Amino acid sequence: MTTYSILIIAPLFFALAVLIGGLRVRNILTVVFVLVLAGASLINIFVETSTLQTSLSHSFHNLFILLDSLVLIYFLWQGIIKKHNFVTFFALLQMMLYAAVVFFSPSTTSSDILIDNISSIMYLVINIVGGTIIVYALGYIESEKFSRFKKNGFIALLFFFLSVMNFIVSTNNIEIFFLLFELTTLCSYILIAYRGDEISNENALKALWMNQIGGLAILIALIVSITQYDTVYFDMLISSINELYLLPIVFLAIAAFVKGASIPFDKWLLGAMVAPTPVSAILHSATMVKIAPYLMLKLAPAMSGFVSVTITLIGTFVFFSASLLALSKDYFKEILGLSTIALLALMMALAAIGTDEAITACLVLIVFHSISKALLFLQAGILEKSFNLKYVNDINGLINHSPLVVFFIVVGFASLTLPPFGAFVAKFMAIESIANEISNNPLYALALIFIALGSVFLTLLYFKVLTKLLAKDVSQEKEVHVHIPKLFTIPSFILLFLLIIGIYVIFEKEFLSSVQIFVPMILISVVPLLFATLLFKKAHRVKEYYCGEKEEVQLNMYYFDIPRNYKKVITAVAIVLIFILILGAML
Amino acid sequence: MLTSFFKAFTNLFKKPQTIDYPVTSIEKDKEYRGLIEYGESECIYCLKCEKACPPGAILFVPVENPPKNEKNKKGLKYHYNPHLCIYCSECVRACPKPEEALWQSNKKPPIGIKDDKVNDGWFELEKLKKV
Amino acid sequence: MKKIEVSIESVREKIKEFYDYKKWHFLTLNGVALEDDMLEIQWIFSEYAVKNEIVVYYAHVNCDEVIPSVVDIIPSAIISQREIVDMFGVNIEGSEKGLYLDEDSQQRPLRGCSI
Amino acid sequence: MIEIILIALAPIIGGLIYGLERVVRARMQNRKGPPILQPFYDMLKLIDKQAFIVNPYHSILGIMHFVTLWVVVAFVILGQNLLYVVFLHLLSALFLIIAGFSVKSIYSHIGANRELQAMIAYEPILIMTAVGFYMINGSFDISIIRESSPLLLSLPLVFLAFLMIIPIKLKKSPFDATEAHQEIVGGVEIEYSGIFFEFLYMSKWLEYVFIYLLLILFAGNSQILGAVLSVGVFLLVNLVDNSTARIKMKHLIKIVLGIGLTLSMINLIGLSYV
Amino acid sequence: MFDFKPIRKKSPWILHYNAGSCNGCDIEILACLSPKYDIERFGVINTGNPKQSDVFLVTGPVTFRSRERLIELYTQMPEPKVVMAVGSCTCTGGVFRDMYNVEDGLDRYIPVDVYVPGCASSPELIIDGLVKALEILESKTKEIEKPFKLFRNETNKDGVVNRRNSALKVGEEIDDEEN
Amino acid sequence: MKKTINIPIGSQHIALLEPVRFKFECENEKIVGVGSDVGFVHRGIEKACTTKFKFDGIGYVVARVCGLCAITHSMTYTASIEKLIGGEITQKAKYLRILLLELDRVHSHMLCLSHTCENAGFEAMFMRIMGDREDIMEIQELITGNRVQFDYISIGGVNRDIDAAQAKNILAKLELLKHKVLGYIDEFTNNWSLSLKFKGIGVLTLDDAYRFNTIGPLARASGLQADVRNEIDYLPYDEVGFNMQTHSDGDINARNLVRLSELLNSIEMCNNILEGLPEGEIFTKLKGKPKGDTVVRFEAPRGELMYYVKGNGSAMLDRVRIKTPTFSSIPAFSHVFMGADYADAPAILASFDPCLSCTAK
Ligand code: SF4
Ligand code: SF4
Ligand code: SF4
Ligand code: SF4
Ligand code: SF4
Ligand code: SF4
Ligand code: SF4
Ligand code: SF4
Repeated sequence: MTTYSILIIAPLFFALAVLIGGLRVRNILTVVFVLVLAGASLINIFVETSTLQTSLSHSFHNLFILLDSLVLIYFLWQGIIKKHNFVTFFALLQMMLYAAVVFFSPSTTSSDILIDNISSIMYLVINIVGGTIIVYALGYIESEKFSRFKKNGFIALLFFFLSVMNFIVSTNNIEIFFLLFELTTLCSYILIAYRGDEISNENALKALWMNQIGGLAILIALIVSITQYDTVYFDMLISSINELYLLPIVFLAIAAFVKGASIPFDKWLLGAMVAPTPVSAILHSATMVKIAPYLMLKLAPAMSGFVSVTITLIGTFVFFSASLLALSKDYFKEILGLSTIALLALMMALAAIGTDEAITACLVLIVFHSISKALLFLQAGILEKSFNLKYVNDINGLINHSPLVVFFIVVGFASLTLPPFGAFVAKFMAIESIANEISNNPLYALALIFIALGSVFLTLLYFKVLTKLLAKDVSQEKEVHVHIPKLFTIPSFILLFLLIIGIYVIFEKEFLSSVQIFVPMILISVVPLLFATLLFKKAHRVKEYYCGEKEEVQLNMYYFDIPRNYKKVITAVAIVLIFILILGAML
Repeated sequence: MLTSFFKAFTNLFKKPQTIDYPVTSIEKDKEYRGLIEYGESECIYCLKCEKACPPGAILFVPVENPPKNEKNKKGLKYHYNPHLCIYCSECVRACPKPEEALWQSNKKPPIGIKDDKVNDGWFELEKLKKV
Repeated sequence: MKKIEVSIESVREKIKEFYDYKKWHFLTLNGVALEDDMLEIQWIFSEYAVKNEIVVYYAHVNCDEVIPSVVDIIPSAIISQREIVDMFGVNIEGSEKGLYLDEDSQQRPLRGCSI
Repeated sequence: MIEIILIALAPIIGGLIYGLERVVRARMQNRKGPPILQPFYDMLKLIDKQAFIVNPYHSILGIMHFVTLWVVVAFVILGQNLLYVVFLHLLSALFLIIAGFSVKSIYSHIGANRELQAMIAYEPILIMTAVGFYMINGSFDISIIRESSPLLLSLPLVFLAFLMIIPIKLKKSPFDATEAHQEIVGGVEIEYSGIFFEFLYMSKWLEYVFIYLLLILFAGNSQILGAVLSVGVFLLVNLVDNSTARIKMKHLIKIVLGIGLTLSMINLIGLSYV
Repeated sequence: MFDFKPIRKKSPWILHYNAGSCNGCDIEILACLSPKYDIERFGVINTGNPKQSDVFLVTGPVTFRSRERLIELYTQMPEPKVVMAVGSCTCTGGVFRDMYNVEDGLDRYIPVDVYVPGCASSPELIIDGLVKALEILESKTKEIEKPFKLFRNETNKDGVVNRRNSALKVGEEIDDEEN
Repeated sequence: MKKTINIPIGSQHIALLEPVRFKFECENEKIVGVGSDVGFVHRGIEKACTTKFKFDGIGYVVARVCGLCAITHSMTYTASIEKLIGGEITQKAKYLRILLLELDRVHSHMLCLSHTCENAGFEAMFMRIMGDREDIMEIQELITGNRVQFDYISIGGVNRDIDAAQAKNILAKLELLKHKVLGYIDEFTNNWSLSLKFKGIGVLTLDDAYRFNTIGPLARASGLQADVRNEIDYLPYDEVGFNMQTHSDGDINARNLVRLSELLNSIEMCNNILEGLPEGEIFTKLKGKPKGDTVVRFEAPRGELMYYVKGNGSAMLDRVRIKTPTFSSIPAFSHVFMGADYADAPAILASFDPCLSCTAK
C-alpha cells in the first residue's frame, strides 16, 4: 500500500479506535496514531518523490455518489429541523445541480488520484501540525464538561477530519473533490456546534450555509466544465482550458474564496470561534481553510490575464482590509481569525499570480502560517483554560504570571512578520514577484500598495496585542507563576521546534543567504546577552517614572477604532470585485 | 511657514544673539539691585533695617568682641545672608543713613556651596538672636 | 463695594435670585475670622463692564455650622469652596478637604477660633 | 576592507552628523549651540553614569535594537538586498517597540504605540522605494543599485515620498510625534538610563547613517549628485524642522500615506509605461 | 582605565523641579535656554526625565506636598549627580521662611551642592552656579547620597541598593544604624 | 474592565514649569476624563500676611506669590492699603505704575506664547520669542533693577524714577519689538503646522466662558468682554490708550491672537506713557494704619487679580485674601480638556497660561 492510502484510510480506523476506551488508553493511542501519520507524511515526501497517479474503481465512484447524496440529505434535514431557510434552500439547489452533474457525467476519464509536490507538502502540514493539535486537544477536551463518549468523539472527529483533508489534497476528480469539500463542511458544522448551545448552533449553521455557497460554486464549475470541456478532472480541465473561457476556473476560485473565508465570506470563520479552541486551531492552521490556497495553486496554471490580475487584486485587497479590520478587535481569537483571513487571501493572490516565485512564496506561506497559527491558537486555548481570559484587554501583564506563554505568543507573532521566519520570506518573495509584474499590468502597483499596507497593519496588530502582555512589574515579588499542564505546553514546544527547522529549510533552499540569516541572528541574540551579563551586576533597580508621583497609573491596550461603515464599504468592494471577476470571465 | 523657513536660513549666516557668558562678562547696570553692603563705622545700630527686612536676612547678634562703635551699646554684630535676602531694598529705605551705613550695590551675590552652610549657619545665628 | 448681609439659611435663595451669569461675574468666596469663634463668609461679585461695581453677600456663621453650597448656581465656585474648607476647616456641603493641605500640614490655618 | 572600516565607524559618522545638526539647528535659532563633538561627550558621560534597570527584558531589548540597527547599516554598506534591509530595519524598530511595552510606564507605552503608528506611515513608502529601485535595475541588490546611473531622474516622485519620511525617522518637526518631548518625555526612551540609554542614544546616530545611505542610493553611481543630495536634504530637513510645529499622529499618517503612496504609485505606474 | 571625569562636565543634562517657588526663578531657568544665554553651549539638555539627568535644579522652598515628589525624583537620578538650589527661597526659605507649609529650604531634605542666591536668580547667576556645579560634579564619586528625610536604606540580598521604596511616608524613622 | 488609559502630567513634567498634576483618563489618546491637583505650591502666604509681616512690608511678600505677575500683586495690595488709609498718589506715579504693569504683561504674554509654541513642538518659534523677550527683560531691569521681582511699587508711589535718556532707550526698543510682534502675528496666522495644532483645538464657547466665570485672555478669546482695566478707575487706563482685545473662536489660536493684539496694545500704551509722562514726585508719604475692609481688583496678564484686605488700625492686618487669575479659571480648564487629544494637552495647557504658584499661594 502506498503512503497516501495510509494517510487517507488509517485516520478513519484511528477515529473508530479512540471512540472506545478510557482516558489513558485513548491518550496513548492518540499519540501513537499521530506519530504514525506524521511518519507517513514524512516518508511520503522523502521516499516517494515522484508524481503518482491512479484511478479508483467504479464501485468507489458509486460509493462516493451515495455518500454525497447522504451528506446533502443531511444538510437538507438540518435545514428543515433547525428551520434555517438558507441551508434548506442551498441544500435543495445543490441536490438539483448534483443530480445534473451525475446525470451528465462525461465518459472521458483520467486518474482520480494525483499526488504531486504540492500534495506532499500539504500532507506534511495536515498531519504534523494537525496531529500536534490533536495531541493538544487531548488535554483541552478533558477540561470541558462533556460526557466521556462525547470527549472521545471529539478526538475521533478530528482524526476523521484529517482523513478527509488528506484525501482532498490527493484527488484529481472534481466530483470527488466536491464530495470531500462537502465533508469538510460537514465536519466543521459538527465541530462548531459541538458545545450544543445556542450561539454554537447559530454559528454552525452560518458556517454551513456559507460553505454551501462554495459547494454550489463547485457544482456550477462542474456543469460548465462538463458542457464546455467535457471533463470532471482538474488536469484535463487545466490542459484544455481556453484563455477566453475561464468560467469554470472562476467558479472554482470562488469556492476557494468561500473556504478561505475571504471577505465577503468571512463571517463563518469568525463564528467558528465559539467551538472549543482546538477546533479553531485545526481549522485555521492545518485543515479546512488551507483548501483555499491549495485549490488556487491547482488552478494557477490555468489562470492568465484578466482573471489572474483580478484575483490578485481581490486577494491583496482582502489581505489589506482584513488586517485593517482586525485592528479594532479585542477578542484574542478573533484577532487571530482575521489575520488568518488576511494571510489566506495573500496566499490566494500569490497563487493567482502563478509565476514560479509566487508559487513558492505561496507554499512557504502555507506551511509557516500553519505552524505559527497553530502555535498561537494553542496559546489562546491555554489563556482560556489556565487564565480564564478571552479578551486581550484583560490580559494584564501576563509576563508576570507565565513568561512561557508570552514567549510562545511573541514567537508566534514574530514568526508571522519578521525575518528569518518563513512567513517573512514569503512576504519578501511576494513583493518581489509582484514588483516583477508591475511592468505587465499597472494594476499590480495597486496590489503592491495593498500588500505593503496590509503587512504593516498586521505588524501593528500583533504588536498591539503585545502591549498588554509585556508590561512587566518592576518588583519581582509580585510575580505569581500559574501552573500550566504539560499536555498544553508540549505541543507548543513541538511547533516551536518546527519553526526552527523551518529556518534551516529556508537556509537550505537558499531563499535567504547565510549572511542574511545567521549573522543577524547571532549578533542580535548574543551581543545583548553579553552586555547584559556584564552590566546588570552594577545596575540599580528603580521604579518607573511617573512624573514624580508614586501612584501607579492604569495601562490598557490601544485600539484603533475603525468606523463601522468601513466594514460595509470593504464588503461592498469585495462583492463588486467578485462580480467583475465573474462578468469578466463570461464576456 | 515660509517666513520661518527663510528666517531660519538667514539666521544660519547671522551672528548668533548669544552672549558667551561667562567668557564674555555681562556688565551690570549701576542701578542693578545686587548685594546689600554695610558700612560698619557709620551704622548707628538703630536696627531699623533688621525690623524692616521681610525675610529676616539682616541680623544683629550679640557677640563677645563687638565692633568698636560708640553707638553699639549692646555689643551687636551685623550679619547678612545673601542667600536669604530677596533684594527688595526695603532695609536701605528704612535706614536713616542710607548710602553710608547700608546701601545696595550692583554686585552679584556669591554662589554658595555645601561648606558655606548658608542655611544651617543662619539657623545658629537665629538661635543666638532668640536667646 | 456694596455689602449685603444675609442669613446663612437664605443665602442660596438670595444668590439664586441675584445671580445672572451674563451680568455678574463671580469673583470668589472668602472667609474672615471674627471674634468669638465666628466666621464671616463672603460671596463676592462684580458686574461686567461697569466701573467699581462690587457686591458682597456675607453671612456670619459659627465655626461648626454647615454652609450651603452654591455650586449648582455658580459652577466655578467649587474651587473657592474647597479652599475655604481647607483654610478655615468649615463644613461646606459637598466640598472635600485637601485642595492645599496634606494630612500632616497645619490644619485650618486661618481660623481664629481656638481648638 | 573599506567597508569593514565604514561599518565600524558608522556610529561615529552618525554622531558627527548629529553633532553638526545640533549646531546648525542652534544657529538657525539664532543661538550659539553646543560644540560639534557634543554627542560624543554625552556618549562618554553616559558610560560613566550609574545605570538603572527597570526590568532586564527592557534593557536587553534596547541593546538588541541598537545591534540590529548596526547590522542594518552594515548590510546597506555591504550592498545587500535592499528589501531585506528594509525588513531588518523594521525588526530593529520592533525591538524598540517591544521594549517600550515591556515596562509599566505610561509614557513609554504611548511612545511605543506612536512608534508603531509611525511605522504605518514610513514602512510602505520604504517598500515602494525599494520596488522603485527594483523596477529600474531588476534587482534589489544595493550593490547593483549603486552601479546604475542616477535614479533621481526616473524616480522623482518616489524621491519626494522618501523625503517625507525622513523627518519621521530622524524625529524632526513636523513629524516628531513619536518622541514628543513635551508630551511624553521622549516616549520609549524614558525608562533608560546610564549605559542602557547610551545604546538608544547611539542608535539615533545609526538612524542618521541609515537614512543618508538610502538617500545616496538615489544618486546611483554619481558621487557628486550623492554629495549634493545629502547636503541639500540635510539643510532642507533642518529648515523644515525649524519652521513647523509638531503635528499629531493621525495627521502624520494621513499626510504621509496619502501623499507619499499616491506619489510613488504614480511614479511606478509611469515607469511601467516608459 | 580611561578617565571619564573630565567628560562629565561637558554634558550636564538637567532636571528641573519646582518645589513651590513663585515661578520667578523658573522662568529665569527657561530664559537660560533662550538664545541670549543659550546654556546648550555647555551641552545642557533639559531632559525632564530624572533617569537621564545629571543636574537637579530645584526651585522653591519645598512645600509639604512637594516633599515626597522631590525625594522620588532625587532617588531616580543616577549618580553622579549634583543638586542646585536656585533662588533665595530654595537656599534658605527666603521670604517664605517660617511659613507653615514649608520648611526652610531644600537642604532639609536632600544634600545640596550649589546654592544660587537671588530673588529671582538672574540667568547669569544660574550660569555661574552651573559652572560651579560642574566643578563639583567632576569630583563626585558614584556613592549614593541619601536624602535626609523620608528615606530608608533598602538593601537587597545581593547588596544592590533598591531604590524603589526609598521614599517613605512622612514620620517614619530614619534608620541611622549604617551611618 | 475599563478600557481607558490614565496619562498623568505632573507634578513634575517637562511641559510644566510648575508643579500641578493632571490625570487624564484617555481612550487611546482621546481625553475622556480629567482629574487635577493644584495644591503643590501652597506655602501659607495669606496666613503669614496676618501674623508674620507688617502691612508695609507685605507688598514685597505678596510679590513672591508669583514671579510672573509679581508687579500686579504688589500693585493690587498697595492699592488696597492706599484705599484703606486714604490719600492720593501723584499722577506721575500712577503712570509709572501702568508702565510697569504693561511691560510685565508684555513679557508674560511673550513667555506664554513661546511656551505654547514649545509645547506644540515648535522649538524655533519658542527660541525666537524667548530671544526677543530678552529686550523687555532688559527694559525692566533698567527701570527697576531686577529682571523678575521688580519690587517697584510701594505704598504711596513707586520706588524709582525714569530719566529722559532711559525713556528714549526704551522707546527705541519698544519700536523694534512692535515689528517683531507683527511678525509673530503673521506666523501664527499663516503657519500651516500651527494651524493644525491650534485651530479648533481646546475650544471654550462663550456661554461656557460666562458660566465658568473665566477671566483674562482666556475669556476674551471666547468673546467675553471682560477686562478689569475697563472696570476700575484707580489707574488712568483710559488716558493711555487702552483697548480691549477680543476674539470669538475660543480656541488656542484665538487665545494666541488675543495675546498678540494685547501685546501691541500694551506696547502702544507704554509708548503713550513714556511720551506723555507728567512731571512731579514719584512718591507721596502716606500716614496712618489701614482700617476697614476693601476689595481691589487689577488685570494681571492672566486675568483678574483680586485682593480683599481687612485692617484693624494696627500694623498687623486681619485678613488678606488673594484670589488669583488661574484660580478662577481652573474649573474651565478641566472642561476644555474633555474630548481633546492627549497630544494637544500640553499646548492647551500652555495656552491657558496657568500659574499655579499663585493659585495655591
Ligand atoms: S534687600 Fe530686602 S531682603 Fe535683602 S536685606 Fe534688605 S530688606 Fe532684607
Ligand atoms: S538701619 Fe542703617 S543705621 Fe540702622 S542699624 Fe541698620 S544699617 Fe545701621
Ligand atoms: S527666590 Fe524669589 S524669585 Fe526665586 S522662586 Fe524664590 S521667591 Fe521666587
Ligand atoms: S523642554 Fe521645552 S518646555 Fe522644557 S525647558 Fe526645554 S524648552 Fe522649555
Ligand atoms: S505659567 Fe505658563 S510659562 Fe509658567 S509654567 Fe505655566 S504654562 Fe509654563
Ligand atoms: S499669576 Fe502666575 S505669573 Fe502671576 S504672580 Fe501668579 S504665578 Fe506668577
Ligand atoms: S494669574 Fe495668578 S499666578 Fe498668574 S500672575 Fe496672576 S496672580 Fe500671579
Ligand atoms: S483647571 Fe487647569 S490649572 Fe486648574 S487645577 Fe485643573 S488643570 Fe490645574
